[in-house]
Amino acid sequence: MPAKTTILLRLAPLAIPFLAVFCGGLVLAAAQSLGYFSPLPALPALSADAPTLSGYAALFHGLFPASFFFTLYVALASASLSTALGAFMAYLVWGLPGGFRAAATIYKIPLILPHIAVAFIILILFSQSGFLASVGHALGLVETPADFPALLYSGSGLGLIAAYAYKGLGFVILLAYAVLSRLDRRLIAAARMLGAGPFIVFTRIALPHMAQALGASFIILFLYAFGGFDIPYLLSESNPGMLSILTYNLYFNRDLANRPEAMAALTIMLLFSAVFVALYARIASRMKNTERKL
Amino acid sequence: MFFACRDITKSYGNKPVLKGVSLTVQAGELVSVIGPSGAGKTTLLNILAGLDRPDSGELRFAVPPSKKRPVIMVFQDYLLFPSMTVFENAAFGLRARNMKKDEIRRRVCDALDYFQIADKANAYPDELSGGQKQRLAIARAMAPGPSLLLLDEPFANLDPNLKQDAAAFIKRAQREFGVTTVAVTHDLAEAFVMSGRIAIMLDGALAVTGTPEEIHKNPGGLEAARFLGPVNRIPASLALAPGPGQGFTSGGALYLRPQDLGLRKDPQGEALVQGRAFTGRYYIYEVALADGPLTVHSLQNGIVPGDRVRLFIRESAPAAPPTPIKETA
Amino acid sequence: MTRHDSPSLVRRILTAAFACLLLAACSSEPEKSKEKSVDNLAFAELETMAAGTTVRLFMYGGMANVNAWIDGYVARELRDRYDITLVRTPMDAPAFVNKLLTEKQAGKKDGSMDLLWINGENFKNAKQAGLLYGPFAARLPNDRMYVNQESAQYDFGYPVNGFEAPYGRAQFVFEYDAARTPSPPDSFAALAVWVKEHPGRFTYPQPPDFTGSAFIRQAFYAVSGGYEKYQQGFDQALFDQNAPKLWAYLNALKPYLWQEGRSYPKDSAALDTLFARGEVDMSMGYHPAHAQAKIIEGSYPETARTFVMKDGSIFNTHFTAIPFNAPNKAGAMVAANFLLSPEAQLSKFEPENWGDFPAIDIAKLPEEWREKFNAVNLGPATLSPQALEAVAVPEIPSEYLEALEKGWEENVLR
Amino acid sequence: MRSPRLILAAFTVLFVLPLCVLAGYAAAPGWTFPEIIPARLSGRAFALLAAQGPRIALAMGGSILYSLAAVVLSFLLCLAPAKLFARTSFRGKALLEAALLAPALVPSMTFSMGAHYAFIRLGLADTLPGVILVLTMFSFPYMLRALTAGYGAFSEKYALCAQNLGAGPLTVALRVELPLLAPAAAAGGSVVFLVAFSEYFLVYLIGGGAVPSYSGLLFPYLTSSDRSTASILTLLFLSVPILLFFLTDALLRLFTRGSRMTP
Repeated sequence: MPAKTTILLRLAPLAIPFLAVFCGGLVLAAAQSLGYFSPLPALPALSADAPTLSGYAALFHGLFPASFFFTLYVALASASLSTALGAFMAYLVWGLPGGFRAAATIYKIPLILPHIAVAFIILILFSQSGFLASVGHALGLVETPADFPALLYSGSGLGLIAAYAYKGLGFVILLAYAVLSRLDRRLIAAARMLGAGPFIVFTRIALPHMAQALGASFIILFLYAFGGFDIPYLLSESNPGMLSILTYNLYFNRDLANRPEAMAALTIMLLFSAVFVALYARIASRMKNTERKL
Repeated sequence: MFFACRDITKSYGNKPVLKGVSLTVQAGELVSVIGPSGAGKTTLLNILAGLDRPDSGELRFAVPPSKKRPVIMVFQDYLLFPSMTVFENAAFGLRARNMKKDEIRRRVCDALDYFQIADKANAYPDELSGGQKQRLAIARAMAPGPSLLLLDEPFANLDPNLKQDAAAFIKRAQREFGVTTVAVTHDLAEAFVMSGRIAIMLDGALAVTGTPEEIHKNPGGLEAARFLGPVNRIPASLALAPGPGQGFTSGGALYLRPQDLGLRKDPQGEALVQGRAFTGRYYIYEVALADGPLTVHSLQNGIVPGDRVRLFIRESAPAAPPTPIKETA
Repeated sequence: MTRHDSPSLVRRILTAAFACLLLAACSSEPEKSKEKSVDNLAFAELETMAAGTTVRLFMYGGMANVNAWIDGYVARELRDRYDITLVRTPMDAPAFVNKLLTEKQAGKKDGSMDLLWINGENFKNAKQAGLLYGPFAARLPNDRMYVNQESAQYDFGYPVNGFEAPYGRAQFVFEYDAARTPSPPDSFAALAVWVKEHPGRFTYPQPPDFTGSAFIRQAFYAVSGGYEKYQQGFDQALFDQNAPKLWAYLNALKPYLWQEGRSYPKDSAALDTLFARGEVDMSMGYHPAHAQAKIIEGSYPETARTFVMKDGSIFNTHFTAIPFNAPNKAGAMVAANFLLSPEAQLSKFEPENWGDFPAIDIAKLPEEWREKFNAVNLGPATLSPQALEAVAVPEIPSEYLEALEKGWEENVLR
Repeated sequence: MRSPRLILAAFTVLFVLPLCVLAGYAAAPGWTFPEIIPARLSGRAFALLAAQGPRIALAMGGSILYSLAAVVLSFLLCLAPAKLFARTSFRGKALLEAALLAPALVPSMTFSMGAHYAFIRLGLADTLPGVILVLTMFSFPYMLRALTAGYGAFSEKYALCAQNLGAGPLTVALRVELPLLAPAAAAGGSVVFLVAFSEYFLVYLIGGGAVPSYSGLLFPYLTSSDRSTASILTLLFLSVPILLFFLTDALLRLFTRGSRMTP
């Protein structure tokens, strides 16, 4: 084992900015949630030298609790959808003959689209007067925009879920395919010879092989959806809305007395996410280096 | 003397790896250190290369290594730089010495010629065969003119049918360039072909040192003998006909090479053959004796399970053990 | 490293973390402002000083035609006339006010914004927190010559005091498609009836969006008997007495709104999109010529028109202001002055450019300019200045505005 | 369902069709329900694109600049720690690795809004270095991960071997380890670039509009009712990562000079 000083010295280039900017940012956010560093020292409630929990208290009387559970639901639903579909599609890609497999790399398109563009695409496809409604009209299913099911802004979060799921799909396929490409194809042949059908082959051989990678990507996608800002900015429901928008409005669109409340929301989001980061680290540490992207 | 090491010890954590190794090598010699994996061979090599330091003991060179007269090691997996061509790989050590371009070109071309990879000069390492890779690795190590060349398991990454050729090639090249060389390997046959002298290393210490012939005749101990090939251990309870060749005894037991132990069909024989397998070179018989089972390695054929046999010592057997045998496990 | 060393490693890291933190949060004297004082310079001197500088204009960025006008006409003219480079940065007004506040709190004397497009509660917040430079409006020649000082005295009931210079005038209008809705409602009472007859075809942007907030203010006037009583500053008792009428009105509409009132468009652009695409039958905006601009842009049908409520249609003036820490105050004043010039105001008035109403008093202009303004064809979708004038009512003081926005969230959204 | 053609068709609908719809909007601002194919084409968005050319180019240039800088900075910061993680084990390593993943996983709003205050005090807010720093802090875990994997993919003996052949530390680093690390660095760099290039919120917050950024230019259009301009700018956005992908591939080929090492 190298000496302690050697370790610290080698870590320093990364550790110093990490501590100063990242950890520093977190601590400053937490400090502001307790009323320190307030931008408006004139406000008596906030100028106190002693920490105040009023920001947290205000959160629990406001829109926060409903928002929290709604955000949780959107993040869980979209990550599950991406992971399930992505695993299946990666398996399909893996089974394709060479030339087709090369063509199937179009699955990387959502990967390079920024979140906000994905939100925009969902908007133009799924709104009640969108492209799919027009397709429905051509098929004689939809007469007026109102006949098209209200997927966006209906309070159901479906638009958000669709956008996050679509954005995550490419990611899951990429990771799952990387793992699958290490799966010995003869295992499938062996299973087929032993009488397994396609469903059994997928669920008993391919899925267990991908399980860790899928678990890891699920957590990554869940956390992105939980804390992301861009997609909700375009697609968020009004009430309950996504946490990031709630926070953004508290921070930017309200007066400064709300700053501790905004920071309290951010701090709670952080603490909640940290649990999942730990979980991710546990899963990922058991994976091969080459099979992780993060 | 080219270099001498005395009583070198080395531990990693609480695990002693070298337990007092002494070895003297003369200039221009090719010495192979052979032994099973985990015996400490590579550690010894790393210490000779200056990549590792001994915990205690002394390593002395007649002329201390310098950048001009370096110690260069050829690693087991060659470690050819994948992003450089064959030529650039071979030139690496020369460039590191800021040699003139023309001089580098001349010396590298000569080396590639000698090592029969001149036609691959512009190829990349992953385009070479196993044998070519090894020759390039040696050429690269030879180019800066090392005073001492170290070969770490030179045959480990070669096809079995290439190993003998490689051994002969290394021997010829070493003679030609006259560079003092120490190799560590667990490939016995190749080490015997290649080396002027052999040292057997067991469990962190050198068991015996000598020319291939000396070692073969007199492995210096049971474990070294076992490392060189199968040995039959005949318990003292089984009295074999003593003859001119007696095998060597230790604590009453008798030790014989397969070629020195015969089996003869005899209905009154003390052993009942229960199983037989052929290894390609000798037979392995499972026999039952009065006081238990015994595995016998022998060149004798024509015996089948169910036969009752008598064991005997062939005349080729050595007269007496060369050194007292320490019997362990 | 041995086992018992590790706590000390952790301790070291923590110590380092807090050292860095303290360094970042507490240290660093605010940098000295490099700028020379511009407070006592004559305008001609300001022009000299501004030559060769860059002016950074921060403004709402969601209207492509406005962006194009600023980046095209205004930037070109400022460069040709004053050798000023104009850089437009899209940012919502609450965001840049917030940014300024944080900068002020952190003691940053050298800012990154020179000129802001601002009004209403954003102006009030900025002014109260001492974020604005001024007074400067009276130093602009065009302000002195062409602006009707009386009409630019208040911004949402808050005294301007020269801390912002007028820039354009806007009035609240509703937009509809004459082909789809032959006779739109003409009052808030009629609107309630219409909405119930056409479920799902009406909505308004979610306050605190600027437009959505303006809509509920108008409704507040309408359901509580006019604007006059609110103009004397905030009165909590009056608010408590009348606000429930507004909540009742809006909650009665709610089940018949788009998405049954579960969601609201997040801003006027989102509402415009719904209207343009036929998902709702009405849009609204704080720009009388907006519908015409959208027709020209190709987003709205040719048959799009605007209407106003006879209960009153609020108007306001929008302004430009200069941050306290603007690095180029001279350039900012020159630009603000140019925006008030008859040329710029006329260009802005043209519906194909923007269609924003002039902030200057046409009557104060020379004859030839008056004719030019009168000759502007506002297009069929825009109501005549006279029709707008007839129903114009002033904005509410911004304390009411904040109370209404907060109340809406608690009483209508939930 | 097992037919490759059918699978590929499904993929095309899922992944390419949305881009076609974007192209449709780009060419037809008035495209609306119930037309499946736009009825009237218009070059308006293209004209706007041409008129805004310099502005778009500036924003694009700014984005590319700070994204590339984030790639370089994250590479430099992660080099030594990645080697440490790949080559040695020490107590607390697992915890440290997990902590260093966090910036990419926890909501970036938390640390950035907190750090905003410190950035203003340090004079980093509204500056290019500030944006580069905050983007690097957000995206370095991808680089760290890639480089750790990269160091793990080749034996540390390469350096030993080169040193044994007489090379100095600089030669070892530049001529031996760097080419071996190049594929991993390129892989990590691509992700960092993509993350930085796509990021809107952090650039908006820390750049404060003073740092030209393509996402900052695009965002208001995406939220406006002008779908035509938004579509065309989105398509333009996509071209950068795609070009980057080919460029990286070519550079990598050149850099590792034909060696068939792949990440």
